Amino acid sequence: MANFSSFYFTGAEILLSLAGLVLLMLAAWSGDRSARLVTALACAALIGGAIFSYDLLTNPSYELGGDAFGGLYRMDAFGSFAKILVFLASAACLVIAPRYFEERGGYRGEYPVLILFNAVGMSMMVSAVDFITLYIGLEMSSLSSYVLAAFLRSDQKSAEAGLKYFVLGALASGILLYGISLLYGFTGSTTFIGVGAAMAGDLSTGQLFGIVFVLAGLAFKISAAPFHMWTPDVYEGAPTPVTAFFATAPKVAAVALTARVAMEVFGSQSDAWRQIVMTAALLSIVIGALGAIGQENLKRLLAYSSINNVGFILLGLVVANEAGAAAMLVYLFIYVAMSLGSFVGLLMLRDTEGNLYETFADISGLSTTRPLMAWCLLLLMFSLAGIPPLLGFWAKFVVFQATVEAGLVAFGAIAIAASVIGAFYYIKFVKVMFFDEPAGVVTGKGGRGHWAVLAICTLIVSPLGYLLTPALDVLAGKAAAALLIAS
Amino acid sequence: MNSIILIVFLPLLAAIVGGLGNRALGNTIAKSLTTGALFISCALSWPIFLGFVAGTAQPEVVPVLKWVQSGSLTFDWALSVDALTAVMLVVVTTVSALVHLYSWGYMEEDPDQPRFFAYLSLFTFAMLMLVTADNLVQMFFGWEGVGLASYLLIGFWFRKPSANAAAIKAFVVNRVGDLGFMLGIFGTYLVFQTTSIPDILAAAPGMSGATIGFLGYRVPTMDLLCILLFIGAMGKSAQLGLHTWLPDAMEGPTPVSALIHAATMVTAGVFMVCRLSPMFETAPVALAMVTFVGAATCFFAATIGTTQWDIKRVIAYSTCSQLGYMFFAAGVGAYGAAMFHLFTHAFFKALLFLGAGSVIHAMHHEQDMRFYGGLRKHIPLTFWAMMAGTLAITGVGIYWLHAGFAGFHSKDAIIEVAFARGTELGTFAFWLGTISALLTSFYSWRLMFLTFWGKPRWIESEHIQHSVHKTPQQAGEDTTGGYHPHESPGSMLVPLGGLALGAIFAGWIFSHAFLDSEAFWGGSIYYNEALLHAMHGVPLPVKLAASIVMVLGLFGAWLAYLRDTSLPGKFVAQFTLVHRFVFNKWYFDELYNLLFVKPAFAIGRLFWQRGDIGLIDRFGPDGAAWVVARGAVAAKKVQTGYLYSYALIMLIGLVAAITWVLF
Amino acid sequence: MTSFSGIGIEHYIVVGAALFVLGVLGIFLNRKNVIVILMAIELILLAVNINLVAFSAFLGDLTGQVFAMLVLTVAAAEAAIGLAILVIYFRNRGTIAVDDVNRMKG
Amino acid sequence: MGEDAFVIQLLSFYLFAFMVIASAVMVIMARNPVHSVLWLILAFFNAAGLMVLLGAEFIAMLLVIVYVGAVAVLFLFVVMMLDIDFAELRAGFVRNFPLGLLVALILFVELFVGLVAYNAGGLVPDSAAAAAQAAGAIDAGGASMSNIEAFGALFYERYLFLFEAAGLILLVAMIGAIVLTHRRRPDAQRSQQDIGRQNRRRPGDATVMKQPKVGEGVAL
Amino acid sequence: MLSIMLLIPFAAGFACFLADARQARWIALAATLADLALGIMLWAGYDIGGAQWQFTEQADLFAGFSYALGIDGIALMLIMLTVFLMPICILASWQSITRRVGEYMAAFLIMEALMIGVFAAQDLFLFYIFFEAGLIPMYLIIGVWGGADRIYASYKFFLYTLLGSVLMLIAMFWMVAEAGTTDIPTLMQHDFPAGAQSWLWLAFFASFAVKMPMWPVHTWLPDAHVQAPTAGSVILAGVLLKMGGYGFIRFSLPMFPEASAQFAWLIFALSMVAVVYTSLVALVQHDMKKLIAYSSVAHMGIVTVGLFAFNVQGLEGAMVVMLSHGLVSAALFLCVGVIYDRLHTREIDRYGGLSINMPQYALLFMLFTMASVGLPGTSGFVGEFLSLVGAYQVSTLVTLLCATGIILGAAYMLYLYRRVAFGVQKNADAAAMPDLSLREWLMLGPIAAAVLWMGVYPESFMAPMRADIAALDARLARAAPMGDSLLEVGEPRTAAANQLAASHGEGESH
Repeated sequence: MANFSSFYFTGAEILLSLAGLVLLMLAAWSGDRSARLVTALACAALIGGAIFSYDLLTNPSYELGGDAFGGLYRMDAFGSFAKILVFLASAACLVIAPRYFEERGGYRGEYPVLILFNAVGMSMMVSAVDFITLYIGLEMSSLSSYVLAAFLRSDQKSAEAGLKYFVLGALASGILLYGISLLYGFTGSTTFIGVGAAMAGDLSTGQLFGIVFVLAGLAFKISAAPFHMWTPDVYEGAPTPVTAFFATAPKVAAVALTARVAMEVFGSQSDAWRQIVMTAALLSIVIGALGAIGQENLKRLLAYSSINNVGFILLGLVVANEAGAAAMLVYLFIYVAMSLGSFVGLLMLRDTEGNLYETFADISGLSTTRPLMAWCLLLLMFSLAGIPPLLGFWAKFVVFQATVEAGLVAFGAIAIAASVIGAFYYIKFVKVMFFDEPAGVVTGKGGRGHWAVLAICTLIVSPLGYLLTPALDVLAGKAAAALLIAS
Repeated sequence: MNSIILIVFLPLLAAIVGGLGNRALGNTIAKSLTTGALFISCALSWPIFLGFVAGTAQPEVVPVLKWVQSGSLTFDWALSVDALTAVMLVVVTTVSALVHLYSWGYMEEDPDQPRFFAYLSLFTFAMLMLVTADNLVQMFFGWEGVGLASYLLIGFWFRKPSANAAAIKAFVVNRVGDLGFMLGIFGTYLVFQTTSIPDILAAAPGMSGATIGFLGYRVPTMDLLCILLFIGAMGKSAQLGLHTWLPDAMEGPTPVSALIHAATMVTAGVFMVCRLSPMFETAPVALAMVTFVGAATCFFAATIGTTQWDIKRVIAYSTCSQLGYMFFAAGVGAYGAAMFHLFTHAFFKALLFLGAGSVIHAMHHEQDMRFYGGLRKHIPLTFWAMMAGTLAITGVGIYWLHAGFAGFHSKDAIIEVAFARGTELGTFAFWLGTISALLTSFYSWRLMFLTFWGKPRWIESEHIQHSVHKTPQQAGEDTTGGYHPHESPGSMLVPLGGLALGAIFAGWIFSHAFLDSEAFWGGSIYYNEALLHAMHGVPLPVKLAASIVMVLGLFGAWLAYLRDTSLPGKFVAQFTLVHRFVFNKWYFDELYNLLFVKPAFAIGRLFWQRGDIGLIDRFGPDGAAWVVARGAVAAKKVQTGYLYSYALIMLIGLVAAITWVLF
Repeated sequence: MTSFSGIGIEHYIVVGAALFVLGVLGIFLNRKNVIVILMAIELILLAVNINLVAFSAFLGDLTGQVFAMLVLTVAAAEAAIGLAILVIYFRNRGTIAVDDVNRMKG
Repeated sequence: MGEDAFVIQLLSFYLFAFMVIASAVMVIMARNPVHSVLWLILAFFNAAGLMVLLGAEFIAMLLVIVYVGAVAVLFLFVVMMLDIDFAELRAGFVRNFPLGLLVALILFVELFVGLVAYNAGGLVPDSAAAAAQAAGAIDAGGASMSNIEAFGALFYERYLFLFEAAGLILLVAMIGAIVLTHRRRPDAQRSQQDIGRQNRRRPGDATVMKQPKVGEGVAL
Repeated sequence: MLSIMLLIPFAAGFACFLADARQARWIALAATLADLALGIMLWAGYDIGGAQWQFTEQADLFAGFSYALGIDGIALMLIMLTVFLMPICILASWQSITRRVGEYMAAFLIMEALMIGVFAAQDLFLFYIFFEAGLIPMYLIIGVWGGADRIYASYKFFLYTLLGSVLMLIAMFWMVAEAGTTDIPTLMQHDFPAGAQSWLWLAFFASFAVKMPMWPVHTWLPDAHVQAPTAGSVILAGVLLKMGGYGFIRFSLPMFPEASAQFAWLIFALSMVAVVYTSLVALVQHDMKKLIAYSSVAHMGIVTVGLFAFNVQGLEGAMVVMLSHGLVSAALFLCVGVIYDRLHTREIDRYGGLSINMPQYALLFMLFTMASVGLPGTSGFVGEFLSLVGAYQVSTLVTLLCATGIILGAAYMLYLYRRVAFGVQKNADAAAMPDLSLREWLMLGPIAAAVLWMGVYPESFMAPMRADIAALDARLARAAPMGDSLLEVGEPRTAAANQLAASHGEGESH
């Protein structure tokens, strides 16, 4: 029975792994011709995984979640929520990919397969309750990410992105791993519960170091300052669909993982790390904003924007209570929609030959040549800036509400004031599209898949998205509650 | 329908119809409409006034419309009529009606006649609202309304930069006074919790010993309120300090000067002080101030009047001076005398202005008296009208007969009452008043002699040169340059005649009612029985003083401007500094320019360039933007692209975190 | 815990720490070529492994060794991918000097 | 345990420790990457020695086999394959070398200070485990299994899930390496295998029945 | 009712997106007129003396807050102002906007919906959403259809106001956490701890002071006005600035009475500076719109002084000034727009003598100039007078300094009028400009009527607000500051000043 429940709880992962293996074979056997088919199937698998996770999330008989594989792995609402997001984001990134790669020397079936394995790794991350599981999941995700970053192998930028991502990622893994080894050594356990229990009293220096190293390693994955340095370069260099992927799914997984570790393992010692995370959050907000301001390249700009957003997400973590966690999840959801939308928007900035344009000069006057797209981007940008009535405001709203309710008023005030710096480049985006003379280079049309993803994302961030908030609130609340129960 | 409503609102109606209709209506219709309305008003006003004179009329208040109700502060539109109002009603409507008529001729050639008449009617409406006000705020409405009309009329010839400047100056300087008025109203409301004039006057005596805080000082309540209100009066009535707009206001058409800047609007201040006289009577300091300012203005304006060349300016300073008389009369408690002088002054000053207008009309818009001379024979009717006015203003009359021109009755009464007041300030006012009477006589006769006697000096005038197309050289011996001044048309002469009648008889007829009849006033002003007794009991030399100085002035003017015309030149050579000081109007304009106008612009520019742009923007939004931009550059710089830098920064972050938790 | 052989757990920790720091140093003090950086990463993982094994031994708990083995596995995979990326990078740019890896910056 | 064994253990620890650190220094200092790889190999050997001292023979063995046998050789292979002109590689250190060194030093000192005091706040293994360590038999369950047996038991039962996952990681690494480096040269397109085509190939595809008329020949 | 008023412009806005230029204009006009009609029905249906909150609606559509609408008299009047000005804005843009008409109209219509929403919102966060959302259409209006320096102006506008309001959001969170509700009427009755009030007040102040705008955070306004298209300036000056005042009266005062009293000196100081400073700056402007923009700052100074006088006159006066300024400054911007459309410059010196060729225009311009100056009989007077009466009861110094605004106001407005409408016709092209068209009459005429109506019979406008202001005043009573006038009634003198002296005089003379 225990085995059955273990398998049932990891159903999504098993499904995706099997799909990955089967599709790998299919891709190998039928060559690149089947790449689109593989993609569609992978997409289906991801959506299936999401549905499965949603079922677990809403199924009342699994209200309290359950452990699998002897405490290496836990199925709970928190994990399920994160998984749904991860799977959906991954699926979206599959939808937008084929056309891009086909126009650049061929699309290959390995791309969806890598995404699938990446998704498996990510779902292991969000469900991990043991540091070893965590590490394995993280590496599975990271390794495939490195490959994806360099996927456009004849492209110099892509290769450089892969290299940088790999080297720094490996360093970060090293730091994380070193931290885990210290935790193991100083607590005698690798399970979250074990480590958490051992740290309930006074902290030894070694444990403290362990916490710092682990958080530093995770900070890299979520690209929080000052471990964000890779982000702009990798986002710029990686193929745009991959960048969209990086900005969404792995970030969700890493944030969820960080939240779980911080709350479940270090929850009792929040005073020790809270200030560090606070600093990191503020730094992320400010550096993300400042970095973005100087950018001409839109991909880089969005990279900085994601750093900026991570700062806000971390606010939820700093709060370190149920409301904070729920706020963080809501933010994540909205963030994914906004990021996906904006990257898809970038993917659609193409001429008839399929060359992509990704600088400010290129989108100049877009509103006259491509009005619908410009308005979609406008909504996305104002949403990212957190201007009501767009849903991006709601994201900031819940996070800051949690911050203030937890009594961190001054911190919240500083952070929200810093957020205004960020608004600068979002409105610059709008300014260039709407106020400037048309550059007229964007002549190509977006594919149907692109339009679909863009439309969905825009709809979500539009004021209509507020109608989602009650449901989102319930689900995120459930997920956050699950996180807190465990710790 | 109550006649007062017609009296007040007919001019408004006429103004609206005439003004909006403007060219669509055509000159004649607009003119007839407004003039007709005024004559109806005038015709309706006289019965009211005569009713009060006869003692048959009762004060009444006609409510019109709710205006404002805010908490305990309430004031509504209402028309109140009592003796004081009745006096003003006839003054305003009569002079206005005559001026309307006069303008038919005077403005004959102007392209914008409907507009002009609409303004005149609008002015009359505002003035009537002022005098019928039942509460301070409505009075303020009228107050500002006449200011607006004055502004519009002074700037009527808006193509002339000097007219525009004068208009703005009039409005803005008046606003300084209005500031005082407004603060006065605020304070009054604060103290009495009402703005209704009867209520205030009834409650005023109870507040006479009260003190109140103002700008951090403790001051006597009533003195403060009265001084603030009086500042308003100073602005409107062009008293010393706030007088600078009045001479400039002569840029407007002459009928305007006659109506607004002689007969009616400028006397609003006097009217206000009289209207609030029970209140002023509780404020000795304020009264002293009224007396002092009045006397000083009286003297100051008269000195300037003696040196000016522009015929209208002479009369303008004369007006200023006469207003000074009225104020110090009020200041010493003789409100009846002040109102009486106001009443007579309206006639003879309007007459003088309209006469001057007639002269100007005849002289092809030349206003400089140096280029007049010998006009007596060319425009005899105008000459006689002016003569009546001059006799009235200089106060010609025979004491023993109690008969004389209008000024004789009113001005002499004021001089006497100032003496009778007996205080040091009263005596001071008496002396200044007497000296001013001397100067009044001098400048009035000077005006007459320069204009109507002597040889024609017309050809020196550019206006005349323009008209006859000759230069002085070409004209040679003929100093007329061949120019033939024509008498004005009937529409101008009839008003002159009407006003001349007033100038001659108004003093004699109404002297008793104004000065000695408490019943006439019926409590509408503070009536000081004892003072009037004292006035009649002043020594004979005092009573004769005014007449004596009048003769002296006449003699002086005759000496300097008819007998020996080189005398003024010699005088100027002898007393260059004094002359220059007086001729330049005591340098008030220059002083204000230096103190207020220039600094206002300079400070404005400073605030704008240095303050807004240089300081607030520079260190505010632009500064923040600069910091952010520098930050962005720095952020870019840190992002070197080198793996080792990135790793180093990660490591520094790690070490910093460890160091943080370690210590 | 110096009873055992006179060699305490501290000794191993220090060795691990030294290796870790050297590995990190190797990453950011190197401007010669990227391969050395990959090797430095291996050093870091080695440090971790020493730590894990040492702790495992001193705690009497095999988990650390299981972990160490998984780390080895992952390290191998990592090395493979790292070298693959390096290879395509070299194919694109013809160099692996660290100084040249800065096409993207700012 | 005898005095000699004690001394030997002591000496070998210091030997291995010194060697592993020295080799690590050389790895990052050597000018020639080939030398670096060799130094790395040496470091691994010595680390394996340390692990043996700790009683973890299996890991030590793995280290030698997997690392030295596979990974390090892979490195060597790539170094040689890339055909880099080592003389051209710039020597010297990066710009902020002193700062980096300083930070690294601080890190080391902090780690040293913080971690050496293991006893101060660290776990004290229970005495049974300590005794087991003293006996050199490390075992989670306490039974007298060898290191490798205990290891296997743990690995295939408790950590089975992770074992499988680790397999997936290797698969991912394989896919990645192939996807990235596997080139289909345009000129060699035809010689590439197409597994699917090969599998689908039927005799009918390969042989054509020709029935040539006499004297006309066949076009092949 | 209120929802329909919100919905109509929203729906029409979306329709405009799809329509071509001509259709868009008519759709926008129809929608705004429909809203105006609804507004009039609202006014007619408003029960003066009835419940404090009328036309309430509530729906729990959202997670953290609810969709709750409702108005009191204050909100009613501001909504009326909004719906009144909107058709005029559309008319003002009828010909001058030729580029991207559909989007332009859509922006305006959405703007209208948001503005109505601000005044009608009964939920704290709903209010914030409407309050902030206005930034987007306004940013576009300035940026897309604005003048040469529109980029700088739009950035400044956007970021300035955003920075101001985010701090308010933080304060709102705190309040909701403390009071446990987002319902504005409930919050208005909630007594926050005095210590916290200060911080909350300051946070709200940051937002409203920028929106108002108060010195020294006013510098965005001249830039935004100058660059915005005419209708944009109209809405900006007419309605958007009122949000600051509305915020003070709806939030700062009733929710934090103690803090309001505590910081009244700050408001007073800034207002005094604003009045004098910006009036002087207005005096030296060369750009018509900039001049009027600076005058707005000065007028808003009067509003704040009135609001923080803590008495009925001050509060009502401030409200009337806001309404009046909404009309007058809007009209003045329209007046600028009228001639800008003809000559395409706002340089004052390029005009002159317009009375000659545009007498109707000159007449209306004069009316609005006088209303701006606060001439009795126009709307400007009632408000300024009441505000200053209110202020006088608190501080004579403040009143004195603020009242200098009436002098300086006269100076700069008349100076402007003189340079534009009077003098000789310096430029042939300015002299050739035709007088007002029917469309322009339709824009300016109603405003002129409203200005006079409000000046002569303000009761129509003050009656709906009376009960609400009284309620607010009652709530403020506990914190109301002592005035500095402090009347002390002493022993009255027995006789009048001249009476005594006169008898002396008599004695001497006899």
